[in-house]
Amino acid sequence: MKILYFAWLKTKLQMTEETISWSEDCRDTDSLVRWMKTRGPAFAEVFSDLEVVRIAVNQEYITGNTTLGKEDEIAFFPPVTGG
Amino acid sequence: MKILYFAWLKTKLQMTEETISWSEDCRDTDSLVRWMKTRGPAFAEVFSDLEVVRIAVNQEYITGNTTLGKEDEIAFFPPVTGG
Amino acid sequence: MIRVQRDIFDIGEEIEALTTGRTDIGAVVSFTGLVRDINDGNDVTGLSLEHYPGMTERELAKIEKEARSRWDLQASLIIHRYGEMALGEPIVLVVTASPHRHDAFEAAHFLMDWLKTKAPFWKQEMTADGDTSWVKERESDVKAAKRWTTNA
Amino acid sequence: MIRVQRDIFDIGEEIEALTTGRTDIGAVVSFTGLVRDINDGNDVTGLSLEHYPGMTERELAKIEKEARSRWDLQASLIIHRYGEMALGEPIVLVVTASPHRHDAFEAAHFLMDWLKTKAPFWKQEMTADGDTSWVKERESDVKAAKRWTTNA
Repeated sequence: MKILYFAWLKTKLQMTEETISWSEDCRDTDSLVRWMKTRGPAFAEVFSDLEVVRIAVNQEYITGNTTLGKEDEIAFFPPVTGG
Repeated sequence: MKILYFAWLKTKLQMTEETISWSEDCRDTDSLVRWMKTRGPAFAEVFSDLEVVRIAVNQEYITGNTTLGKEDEIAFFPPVTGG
Repeated sequence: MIRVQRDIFDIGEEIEALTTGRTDIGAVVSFTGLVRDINDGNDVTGLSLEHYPGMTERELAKIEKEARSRWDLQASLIIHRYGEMALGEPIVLVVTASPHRHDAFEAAHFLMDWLKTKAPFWKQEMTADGDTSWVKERESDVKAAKRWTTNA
Repeated sequence: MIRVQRDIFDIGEEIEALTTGRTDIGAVVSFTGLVRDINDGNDVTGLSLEHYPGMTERELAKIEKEARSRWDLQASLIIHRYGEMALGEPIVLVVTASPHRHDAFEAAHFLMDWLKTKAPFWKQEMTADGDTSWVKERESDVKAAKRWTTNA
């Protein structure tokens, strides 16, 4: 699975992109977020307030928990500020 | 007094502009319109439906009867269609 | 700023001129009205616009002033042409600049709606069969203009 | 039509290209968003825009499609830049063309409001003291976008 980070999430995690192997820990987006929080202080901080973290799976916004597969691209980013 | 006609009023009256002397007949806009109707069939027709005739005095729209003086510029025209 | 002119104008240049050298403008909205080949079901081949010199400038200035009192505008421009115009040519341009996009949008929409029912211009259409006819007032334009009075 | 690009664009040329050779368009509305020297009280000296390549294009295409289903549009264009931008430079351009001015205005306003809350772009501001900071979401933008949902 490909994970992407944008804007201040990227800055705080010092990472734009990573590839992780599928496991039960990331069978769906809720599980993935729970696992993310366990990865260290920076991750815990970034995922502490989910109000300011948007999630996209395969470049589409998701609403609610979403099942994930090996080939999926998951992106975490703050509310958008373009325009 | 200077009288101006625009758009289809101008076409029907075959006149863009005329100067008339001030008299009791044109002491105010209501009187002027009454007098206009007596000037012949073309005038009678043009002023028959006042719903489609707008009046401006000295380049300002008027609402209601307006007193007129010698130096005034009165314009008659249909609803505007620019833009 | 208002301009009443016979000559065609360049939309891009006008917008540019309004914003050039300024770094305080966040939003610019432009409206351009063009000569269409069909109006109310008639095949139009050209347009002629008559206006009331003097009163036109007064009315446009009043409308612009009203917009600037209602919205937070940093710059505004109304250009309206008169005389003969070919299909596809611009007739009117309205540009508004503001720190906020909502103000720029609302003000431009208002300017056009008021201009349509207040500025003393009259359109005469040329049709394919050689006829010319004066364009009639539209009920929808009257309603559009009223919207800005009742909301005030 | 949508375009996501690093390069600056010419507003006039873009509007021209959309209407050129057509005589069926009556109304064209454009919105341009520019880099301002002040944002939420901060002195801004420059802007950097990050985006999510792939998702950006998808979202913009969806937003454009939604606008074309809601209003009578003959043409539409969204250009959004990414990368470094200087003060006064255009960031985004939206153009809508319609036979009716109301549709052109509403659609352009809608496109901007939705784009602001849906298209995956993130602004980073450079300030005079050398700081860079990520721009925060605005409550007013969220409200502006919602307006188009509740009215639907």
